[in-house]
Amino acid sequence: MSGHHSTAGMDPNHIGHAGGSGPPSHAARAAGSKRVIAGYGFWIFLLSDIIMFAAFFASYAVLTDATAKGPSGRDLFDLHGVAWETACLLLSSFTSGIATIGVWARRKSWFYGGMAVTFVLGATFLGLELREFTSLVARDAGPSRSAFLSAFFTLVGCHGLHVTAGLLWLLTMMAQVWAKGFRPDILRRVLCFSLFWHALDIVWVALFSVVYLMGAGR
Amino acid sequence: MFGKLSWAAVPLDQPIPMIASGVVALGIFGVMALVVLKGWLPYLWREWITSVDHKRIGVMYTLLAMVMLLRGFSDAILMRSQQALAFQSPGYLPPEHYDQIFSAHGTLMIFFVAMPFVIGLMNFVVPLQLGARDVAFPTLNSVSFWLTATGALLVNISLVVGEFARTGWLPYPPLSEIAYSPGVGVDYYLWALQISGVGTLLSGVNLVTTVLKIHAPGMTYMRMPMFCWTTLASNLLIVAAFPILTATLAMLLLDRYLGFHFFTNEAGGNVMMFMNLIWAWGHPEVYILILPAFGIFSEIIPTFSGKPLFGYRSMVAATMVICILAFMVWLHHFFTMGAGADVNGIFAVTTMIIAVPTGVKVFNWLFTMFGGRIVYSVPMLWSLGFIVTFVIGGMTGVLLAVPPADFVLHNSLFLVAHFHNVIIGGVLFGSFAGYTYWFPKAFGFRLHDRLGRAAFWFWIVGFYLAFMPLYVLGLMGMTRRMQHYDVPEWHPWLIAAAAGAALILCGIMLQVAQLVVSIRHRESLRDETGDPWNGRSLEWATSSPPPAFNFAILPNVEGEDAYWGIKQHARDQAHSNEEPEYEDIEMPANTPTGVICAFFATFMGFALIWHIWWLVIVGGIGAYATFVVFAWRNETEYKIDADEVAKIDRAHRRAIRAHSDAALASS
Amino acid sequence: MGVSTRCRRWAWRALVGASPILLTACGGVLDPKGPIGTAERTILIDSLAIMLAIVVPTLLATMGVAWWFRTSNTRARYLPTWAYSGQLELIVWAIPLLTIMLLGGVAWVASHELDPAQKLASDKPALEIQAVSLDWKWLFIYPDQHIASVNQLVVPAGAPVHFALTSGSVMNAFFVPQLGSMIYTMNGMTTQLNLQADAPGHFAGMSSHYSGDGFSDMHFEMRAVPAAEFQSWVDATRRTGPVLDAAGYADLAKQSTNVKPSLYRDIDPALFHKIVSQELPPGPGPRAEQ
Amino acid sequence: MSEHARQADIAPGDEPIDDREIAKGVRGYLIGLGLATLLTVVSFVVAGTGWVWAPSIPIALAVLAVAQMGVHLVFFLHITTGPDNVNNVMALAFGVLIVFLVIAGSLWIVSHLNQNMLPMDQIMQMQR
Ligand code: HEA
Ligand code: HEA
Ligand code: CUA
Ligand SMILES: [Cu+2]
Repeated sequence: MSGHHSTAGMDPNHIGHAGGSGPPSHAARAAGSKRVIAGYGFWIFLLSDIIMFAAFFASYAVLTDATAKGPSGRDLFDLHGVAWETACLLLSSFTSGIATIGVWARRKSWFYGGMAVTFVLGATFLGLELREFTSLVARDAGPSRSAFLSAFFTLVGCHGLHVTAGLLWLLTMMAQVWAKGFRPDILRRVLCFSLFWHALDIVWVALFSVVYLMGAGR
Repeated sequence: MFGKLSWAAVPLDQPIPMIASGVVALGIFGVMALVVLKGWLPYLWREWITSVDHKRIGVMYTLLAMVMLLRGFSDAILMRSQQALAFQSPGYLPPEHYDQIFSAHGTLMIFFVAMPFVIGLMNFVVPLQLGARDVAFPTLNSVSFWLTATGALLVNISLVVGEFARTGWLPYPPLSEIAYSPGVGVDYYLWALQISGVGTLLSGVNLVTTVLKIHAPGMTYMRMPMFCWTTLASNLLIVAAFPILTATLAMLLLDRYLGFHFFTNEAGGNVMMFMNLIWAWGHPEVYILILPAFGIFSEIIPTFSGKPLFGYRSMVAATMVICILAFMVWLHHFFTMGAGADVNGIFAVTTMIIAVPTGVKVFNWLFTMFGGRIVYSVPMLWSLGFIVTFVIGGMTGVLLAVPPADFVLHNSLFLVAHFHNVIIGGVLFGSFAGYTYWFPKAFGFRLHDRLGRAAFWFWIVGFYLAFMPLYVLGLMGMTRRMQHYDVPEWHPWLIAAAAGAALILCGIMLQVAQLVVSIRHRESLRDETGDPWNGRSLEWATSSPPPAFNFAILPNVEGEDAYWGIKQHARDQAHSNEEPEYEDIEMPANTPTGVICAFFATFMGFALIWHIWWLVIVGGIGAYATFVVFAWRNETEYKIDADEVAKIDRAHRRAIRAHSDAALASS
Repeated sequence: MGVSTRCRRWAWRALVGASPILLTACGGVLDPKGPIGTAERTILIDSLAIMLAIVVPTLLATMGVAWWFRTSNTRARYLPTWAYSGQLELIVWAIPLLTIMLLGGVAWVASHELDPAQKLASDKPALEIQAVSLDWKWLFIYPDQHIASVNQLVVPAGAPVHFALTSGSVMNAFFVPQLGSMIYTMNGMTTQLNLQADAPGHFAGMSSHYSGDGFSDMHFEMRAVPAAEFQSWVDATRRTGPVLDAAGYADLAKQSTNVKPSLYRDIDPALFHKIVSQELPPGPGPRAEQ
Repeated sequence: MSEHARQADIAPGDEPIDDREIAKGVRGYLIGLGLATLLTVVSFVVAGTGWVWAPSIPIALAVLAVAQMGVHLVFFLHITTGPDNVNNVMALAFGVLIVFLVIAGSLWIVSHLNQNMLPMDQIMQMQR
């Protein structure tokens, strides 16, 4: 039975051994380590999160002019506050990097220090954002004033909620490292946390550019 | 204390929902009583509810889908009989019920039947086909499942407490805004979908990671079975599309709960943005459903034709092309909004282009059968029924993609016929095919053959009788969602459609009977070898049902159709029986995290719907606490000793040897 | 439209032969009574014919192959490893691609030709109608005649009609199957539609977008009448019925079902503008009744 | 699974083990911080002063934002074009494509709709 024979070792499309899109060997494609798997999974989750922001961005972009005769971005945005918020978040991205280095080097002091400063900076950012929101509401420019303001509060507030969640996570991670040390599963979570935190900073770049800087300029 | 909730929310004065929910409640209570009295609870808790095994979770997903299918079908029967009766008369369902019924039917069928069915099958099969021990994140998998179940539970609670949405399966504002839908119906819809949406998203992340990162040695991307590819594509779509749904529904929630103005008539709200965003999710959603079905057929047709899948590379390419194109066509759901000729024209063309990769798939299945030795098993019958039915449904889809044709067919029963044609002929037939095909793998015995055949024939005849008349009605100008009508020409066609639904009912009853009879006769239907169909991919290389760790030794893959290759090799060399060296295997430990999470999510969802704020806070804290407790565990894995592995594997090898000896002796 | 007339004739014959019921059943989109509807029916059937030309052979081939290669047929050749062929692969991609290029061309041209906002060519002036969907009835305003009607629409046959449409509450769609093209109505926005009835007749019209509990009764009768008769209908209307002003509109905007047709002798000329600009607020929804 | 673990793939956000030197790591983050700060400052200057031709400001801001996101990806998230990063980059590309399709598509569609649905009086004005 020649049929049997040819199926055995060969593959009929003559592609099996070429290995498709490039990775040079079976080895490269073999099961990755748990760290790679966890990091990759979280990466995919982050992409989905960014797409959620994209939907809010799209609504904001469509609704910027729907001010219902109320105030527009130009009337409302205070770029000084935004500059401070940006500074906080950018620095916190750096300090969370330092915490990551602390993990590689197994230096708890670097880790705790980096995380603590990150927390303070993140909390300051949140405080500034809350101050902005309350002052807007006080000036009768709350989210139910117009579609534009609904979109603004939702987009910026969604980022703020993410930062809040990040802070909660940060504290939990510090507590875990304190209680359990640098255990592999905990290190995986720290990796995911730092991905999360950096991603929030990237979203903020889009936010301050599109919402505040472009909005204030109109 | 209880927000908007009071006794008035229970519709005691309305017999139909009360009786229906009474029956359901009695059923649930009966099952629970049985479980407790028989002392099965500890077993269920240990082996199923807290299980993180992808096979168990897959089975629970499909079970959820089937139960919800019954509920969705009872809605369908109600609609069909109402429309058969409501000619120049109000029928027996007043509008406020009828409107809830089609909304609930669409919602349940898409989110709690079709989605869990395909996700369940992917969960069960894909790790086995990849030669893996489990999915990438087993605990997350359990959380995903239980959150989906929470959503389904909330939709069904709405039957008894309060009401369901009356706004269709996609709640278009401003009708769904608080001004026009002040009741809790839309809130039930929104929270049920938000909660189950999180589950779906997480399971998308999980399966994408699994397919891309976890394989047996040698299982390169271009050696993965087609089903793994379509799983990848479908889950990439989940990951990319569901966040859009979450965002859109969140905006509607903000409008309803906090007086925002995204989609209201007032203060600059823009309803068109809702349509735009919901379809930017909604169109990819239909390919999320159909792609796994395509994958299932790509497994079944080669198996029962006795040859490899034709044009594997084209199939992979077509799958990925569909995956990308899915995001470029969404406007075809609102051609009639008036965006203008250029916009309509572009989206018409992108929509039609999808017919090309789909056509490639159809032709490749055809060539797979060409030159085969086709065994007319039940899964193969479903597959053939699928090809014929789906091609017709796809064709009417392309017709709807021609804007001037859509200008007269949009929102008509022609459209309703189109999508039942592709969803039932595609997704549902695919799920049934996969269910019959992999059932022996999951439970160790086959499904009864004759009853399966009978069910298939009732289904397919019933389907054509129930839905072909809708094409005609659509051309006659009948719109969808009509509670009554007074056009005499429509009446006979609607009666025919009701008769079709009755035939489908027979098909369903035969399927239920098939399940019962098969369980009764499981000894005679036993699958000894783990390979009842002479399969080609790795799931057939292990025993049925597979051990918790799937494979004693991860198989070494040396080509496409991995198990086929292994079998041929073994036959050529006659040496399948050398025993490998067994090693200890670490498997993730069971955990109740998922079900506890869902417990809090249920209360939180319910509390949000009824504005019981303290309960919302309790639920939120509970969910967070669950995660922290989970994260604090020290023992996350348990070890299976090499001896134990060897014992299980030797039994399987003995069974295969006995079987091949018997085959030799008889030939 | 790029399709040979032979093809069209073939499709016609097939359709006429296969289902006479479809065509004799009046009132549907296959029985159009105006230029738009006729063009749309033609496009519908042309597109269907193009697709059937490939779909029917596909279906026959599927069934044929499946039957011929059954296990019990010993005459069928078994090719257990045949899984790739470059030529076939090419054909498999090319056939649907070419079909879609043809069909896509049809769709592109047709969506420009039949854009609902496009004015109809005619030597007669277009009648202007402002349509407002309400919960759950249709209000038609004749701005040049200064009259209005509810749930009935009278137009002169043979002359184009230009509709400006909006909604006084939730979304709906205006649709007269025998005349063609439906279009959405939305609050705060105006959509455009151009239709024409070629000969006098009665046509069923409806909302074709679900809008709530009273939706099933939200249909209206459209009558196309000879020009002279139209004029006398307008004159008669001017002499009877109430006047539609802001207060009357507020009343009308409340939810009601199964509304009988009625007429208004005179209107506030800015009424439509006030509805679109939301100077007159959108309908109150169910709350108003409690 | 772990028997087959290979380091050929790398988790997003990670750096290869052999690159993990404290000084090198800190240097990387410092460069990132410097570049990002520079770009941020330029953005604020562009928006807040009259130095740039006004109509081009949004484009300039968009370009600067993209550049800064790139800086973050490279220096903070360690996304590279190396073979160990193929999967990470592919996933990112897919995400960016979808983000682009959703935002650009929505803007294009809704702007056309809005254009076609101006209130009646504005259309009249345009026709006259
Ligand atoms: C997955 C999607 C799905 C499925 C499977 C179905 C199945 C059916 N639908 Fe569906 N339908 C929708 C999705 C679906 N529908 C949607 C989205 C809408 C739009 C809602 C809206 O307007 O907003 C709709 C609307 C809709 C209408 C409303 C039309 C209108 O607007 O006027 C009607 C009318 O009769 C109808 C009928 C039916 C019927 C008779 C079936 C039958 O084919 C039912 C088939 C029965 C089953 C699928 C269950 C049977 C199987 C089992 C129980 C298995 C049992 C066990 C084992 C396998 C062991 N549907
Ligand atoms: C699984 C679900 C599923 C699938 C697979 C599809 C597949 C397709 N659908 Fe469908 N669709 C729905 C589910 C689905 N749809 C639902 C639920 C709705 C309504 C929602 C609502 O309003 O409630 C809908 C509505 C819908 C509309 C909107 C109509 C309207 O609202 O007015 C349109 C318009 O373009 C459309 C088009 C298509 C096309 C072109 C395909 C294509 O993918 C089909 C491609 C397949 C083929 C063409 C057949 C095989 C090909 C060949 C044999 C090759 C040769 C053929 C040619 C060259 C033509 N669909
Ligand atoms: Cu919808 Cu304008
Ligand atoms: Cu679609």
